[in-house]
Amino acid sequence: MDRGGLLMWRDALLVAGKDLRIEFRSKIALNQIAPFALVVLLLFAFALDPDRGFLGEATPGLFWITVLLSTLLVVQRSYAVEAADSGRDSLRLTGLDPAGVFLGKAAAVFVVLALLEVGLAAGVRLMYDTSLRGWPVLVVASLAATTGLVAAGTMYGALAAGLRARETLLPLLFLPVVAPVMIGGTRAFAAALDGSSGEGWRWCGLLITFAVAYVALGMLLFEPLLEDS
Amino acid sequence: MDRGGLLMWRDALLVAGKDLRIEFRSKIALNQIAPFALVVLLLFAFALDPDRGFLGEATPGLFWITVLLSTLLVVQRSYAVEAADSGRDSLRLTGLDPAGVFLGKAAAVFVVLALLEVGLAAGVRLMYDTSLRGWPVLVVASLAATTGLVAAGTMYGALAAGLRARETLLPLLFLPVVAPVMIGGTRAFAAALDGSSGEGWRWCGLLITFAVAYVALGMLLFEPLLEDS
Amino acid sequence: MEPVILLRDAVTVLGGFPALAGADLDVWRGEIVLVSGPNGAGKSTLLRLCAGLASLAKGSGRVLGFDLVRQRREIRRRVGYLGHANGLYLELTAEENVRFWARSAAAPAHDDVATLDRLEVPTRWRSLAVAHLSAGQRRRVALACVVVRRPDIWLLDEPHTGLDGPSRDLLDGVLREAVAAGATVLVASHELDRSAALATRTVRIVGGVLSSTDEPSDGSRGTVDVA
Amino acid sequence: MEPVILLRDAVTVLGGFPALAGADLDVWRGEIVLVSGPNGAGKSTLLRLCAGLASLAKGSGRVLGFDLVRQRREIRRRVGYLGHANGLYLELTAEENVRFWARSAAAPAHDDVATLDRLEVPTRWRSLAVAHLSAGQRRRVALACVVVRRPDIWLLDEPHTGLDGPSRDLLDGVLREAVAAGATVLVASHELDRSAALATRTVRIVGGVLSSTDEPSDGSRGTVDVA
Amino acid sequence: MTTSAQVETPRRRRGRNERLATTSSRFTRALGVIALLMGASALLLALVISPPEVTQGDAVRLFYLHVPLAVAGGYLGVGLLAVGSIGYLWKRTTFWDLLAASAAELALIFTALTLLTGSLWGRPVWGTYWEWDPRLTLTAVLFVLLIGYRAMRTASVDPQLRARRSAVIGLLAAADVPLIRMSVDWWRGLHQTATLNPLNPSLDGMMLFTFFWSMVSFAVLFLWLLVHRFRVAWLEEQLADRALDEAIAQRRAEAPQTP
Ligand code: HEM
Ligand SMILES: Nc1ncnc2c1ncn2[C@@H]1O[C@H](COP(=O)(O)OP(=O)(O)OP(=O)(O)O)[C@@H](O)[C@H]1O
Ligand SMILES: Nc1ncnc2c1ncn2[C@@H]1O[C@H](COP(=O)(O)OP(=O)(O)OP(=O)(O)O)[C@@H](O)[C@H]1O
Ligand SMILES: [Mg+2]
Ligand SMILES: [Mg+2]
Repeated sequence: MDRGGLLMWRDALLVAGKDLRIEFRSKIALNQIAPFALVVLLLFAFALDPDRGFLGEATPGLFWITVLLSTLLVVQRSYAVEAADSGRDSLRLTGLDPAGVFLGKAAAVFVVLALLEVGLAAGVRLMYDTSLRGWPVLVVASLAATTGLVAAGTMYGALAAGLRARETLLPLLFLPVVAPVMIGGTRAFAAALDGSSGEGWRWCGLLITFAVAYVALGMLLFEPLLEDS
Repeated sequence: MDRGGLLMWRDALLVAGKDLRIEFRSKIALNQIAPFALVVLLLFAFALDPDRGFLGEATPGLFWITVLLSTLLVVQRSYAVEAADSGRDSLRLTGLDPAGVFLGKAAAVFVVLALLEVGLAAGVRLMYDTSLRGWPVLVVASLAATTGLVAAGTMYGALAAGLRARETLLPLLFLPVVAPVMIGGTRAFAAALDGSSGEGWRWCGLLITFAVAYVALGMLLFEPLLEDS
Repeated sequence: MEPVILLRDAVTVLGGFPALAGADLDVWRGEIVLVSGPNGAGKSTLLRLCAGLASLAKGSGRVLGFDLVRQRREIRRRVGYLGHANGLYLELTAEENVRFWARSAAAPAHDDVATLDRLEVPTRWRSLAVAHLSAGQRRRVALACVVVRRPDIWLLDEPHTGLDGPSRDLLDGVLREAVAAGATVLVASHELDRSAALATRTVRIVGGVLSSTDEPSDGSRGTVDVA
Repeated sequence: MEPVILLRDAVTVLGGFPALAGADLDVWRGEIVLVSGPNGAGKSTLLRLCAGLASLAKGSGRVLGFDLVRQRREIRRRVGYLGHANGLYLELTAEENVRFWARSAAAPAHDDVATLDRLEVPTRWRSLAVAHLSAGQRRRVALACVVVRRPDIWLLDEPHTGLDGPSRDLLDGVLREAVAAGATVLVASHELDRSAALATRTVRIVGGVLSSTDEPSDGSRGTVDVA
Repeated sequence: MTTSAQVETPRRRRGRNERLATTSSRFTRALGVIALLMGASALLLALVISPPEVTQGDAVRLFYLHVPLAVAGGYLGVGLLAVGSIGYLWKRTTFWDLLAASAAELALIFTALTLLTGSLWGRPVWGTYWEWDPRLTLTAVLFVLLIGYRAMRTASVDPQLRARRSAVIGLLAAADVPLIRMSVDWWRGLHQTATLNPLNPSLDGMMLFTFFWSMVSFAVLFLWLLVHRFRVAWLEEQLADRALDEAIAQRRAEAPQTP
């Protein structure tokens, strides 16, 4: 256990380091995914414009839809990097600890996504003119929701990886599963912005449950995924 | 001109045939992109609390956002197929007429997307309980908007293809450009559903202009895109 | 009388690096020229340049009488290029891949089957998606895609890679036939024994520099009618 | 005394096709075995099976004393595999790629640099993203990633592909060293001259069938301590 | 690998396959007869015999189809999907994989029918095909989850890879269902209106009996179909096995005979 546990963390660090280094080199998230997220926000503004009234009310929902779509892109990228030259044999061959690989990949995605959310929040704040009241709920809900999204995304990314249809399979698998995050995040934000943080904390509870469940499942179930031929 | 024109149509047919054959083999659009579109519709329901009544009003906008995101996937797939083995040299090497290649790829995407829209419209009709009044406007607007989306998507897909970051570059390039389609489609639908088809036709005019412009631009500008090294 | 490939001080820049740093080359019709040189010398870049796939940063070049800067589409249509990657559509079968290339070159009907027969591609593979073929089998299908176009110039980048013995012999036979029918071949390879036996001339490229404006060794000068 | 690789009637199915249709193989410690056979014979599949990357549909197999069905992770950790593709991270530099593999195998610090030195990788490439290297240069980096792990078994699928002459000699030298230090090598190749000179034994696989439970030709039997 | 063994193996296999060449056995034939009889009687009761409801009229008849379909598909089907997935990850045998696959497929069909009957029912009763009620929403998400499961099963032909990945997806999806349930309950539960309870809580005797009878009938029907779907899958597996044996023999023939 001790040796295994230590190895797991070492491997997680190794994988996260590699992924973040690649991201740092290619700056894909910074240069492309972040602007993409902003563009999606803009599009929503166009789509829902007629009545300025409900754009403001719909802001939490739009924020989380945008985060969700960005998560898809970040996860896709995280596995595209693995498959670039050989269809994902490398990670399997290294013989790294599966739970460690899961944690490492998830951690790298988390870092990127968290930064993205900060930028997005700033954008929302400006574009939709929302005030950020009830920030403790906002912060806790964001952290929990992001953890859940990232854990689920990393799992489903691995599930779709290596298959020829991965670009389309990933969204199909991922999106319905994170419906609770979508609902929870939206409601927690809405409650916080409305000033009813009691309800906000209840939703945070749901988000934390989801996050814990998916991180645990990921650590348990990543092994058969890496084992694939 | 005669020889060139004939060649162009022959090449367009050849390319469209190839792409549709690949789609028919892999059935990606049917099995995965269509359900993806349905999921996105579902997510919007979560994001925009259906109780507050603006889900119904926002239906045209949601329909077009969903179509837009599906277009992204279909276009991505269309170029993923080209790059699978060699990073897009093949199409350039064939020496096919660039305008023909453009038309062929666009036609294949159009077929897939049109089928998808029919399914999506049925879903919207059921889930958001919208009645489909003013259908001539709806049909014309859909055809024009789809043509525009497809033409723009094919252009920008080619621009992003072959670059290492294509998955993330494409949305960034594509989404801002099709904002007019987004607005036009949304407004035309809203007008048609409100029964004010006069305004609907005006928006159709915009959509047709966009479509014609992008098809023309695509035919003209595809040559430098293909020639890229 | 112009050589089919004519490069003068050609420079090609890839990602800021002069992969080709000054190449002078004359290739005459009917030659089989072996391009040799260490890894990273610029062989692949040279072939891609001649195929109209890489661009000319400095110097000048003409292929089949067309300018390498302004008339690349004309060139591409007339050359057959096989790179390190195969460029096949993985979802399509071997037959469908070859047919696509045949049609795009407006080759006569049934040329596709004839080519597959010529390359002795077994029937079982022909109707198999290329994604399900082994490395050497794919290479053979990729070769068939080049052959079926009957190009005027063949640009082959390590064509023997992954092929088994009999397929290598077959390839050499096909190339000799093509040359006899008036084509020209440029082969990059590290398997010098085999390629040197096939080639009529060898040029060596090192550090992106190539200097060979020789005439063919046998003194007979192939020519091209400038279009 | 068990061979390091032991296959009995091994069948591997890829996409419904028995790529390996019954392989019997004993490889003893210290051997360099050349796997030859025509395209599509199942060489790559055999190597992937031994690396724990492809799965065993029928028959049985043990590698380094570990079961090929239940203990694939243990096997993967101890073998070095080089496939047709290189499996490098294109955005990372040569050095970073090698370091990643070194760390994942918990190799001693500075082994990465030592390996790059051993393979005579020029300094210019080391800090260049692999995406910017030529085919042969990438192959050499991929080899370095295998070497740095000091695997017990080396599974090399046409390792000479794309390498220039000096690099090929270098590779052969590295393999001989590894074997002298107690490793075992399985090489699939179509370049029979070069590989046969290197190999201590040749096995032939045709139509997915391989039958070679010979002992090493020199009579000396390498062994493995079963874990 | 003597010649006699090569001749014998296929023959023995053929014998076994002939025995398996039908998906029924005496037990399932009996079960089938019972299931069909029960189903027919349930339909008869539901569509003809039971009385129309006071406020809904004949629309109530959909009730006897809709709820049993939902329960059989949602609870039975997804439950078995989870069981099969866990079983596979634990034992790694085809049995569990095929159980999960069959259950998921039937659950998909039953869920689709639930959606269909529900929507058809909603039109006369609520005046709309769709309402963002928690239960409806859950059903819709479940439907998509099951489509995702199927997409994975068709995305790869490698049986082991497919089994492993589908098991993970099945397990994740099943684990997600309670979370979705919770979230959509809270989502709308906070603003719950009383409009969604059109059925009179006091069902009359005949209606109550019809309801329970069709509940049981549909559960039996589901299990019967499951047994057959499973056996079809099993036979397909056998067929693939046999095809594989043939393919192996054929491929071996490719190789020149070593002396
Ligand atoms: C698309 C529309 C509908 C869907 C997807 C749907 C789905 C479901 C599901 C999944 C269940 C079983 C849930 C459970 O017991 O926890 C159920 C039960 C039920 N549904 Fe529906 N339904 C729909 C429309 C309707 C309509 C229109 C009515 C009546 C007006 C209705 C009345 C009922 C009743 C009475 C039950 C049983 C209640 C219970 O046992 O708690 N449903 N439905
Ligand atoms: N996914 C697949 N589906 C069906 N058949 C496959 C698949 N992958 C490989 N094959 C078949 O398996 C056989 C063995 O392939 P393998 O790659 O092992 O051959 P090989 O001996 O390495 O050949 P080469 O010398 O060409 O590399 C080939 O005939 C190939 O057609
Ligand atoms: N995108 C790029 N950015 C920077 N340098 C590059 C790029 N692509 C290639 N190079 C460099 O260009 C040089 C020539 O590459 P090229 O592929 O032509 O070599 P080659 O002779 O074909 O080698 P090999 O025998 O290994 O195939 C190499 O040194 C390589 O590092
Ligand atoms: Mg090269
Ligand atoms: Mg091979």
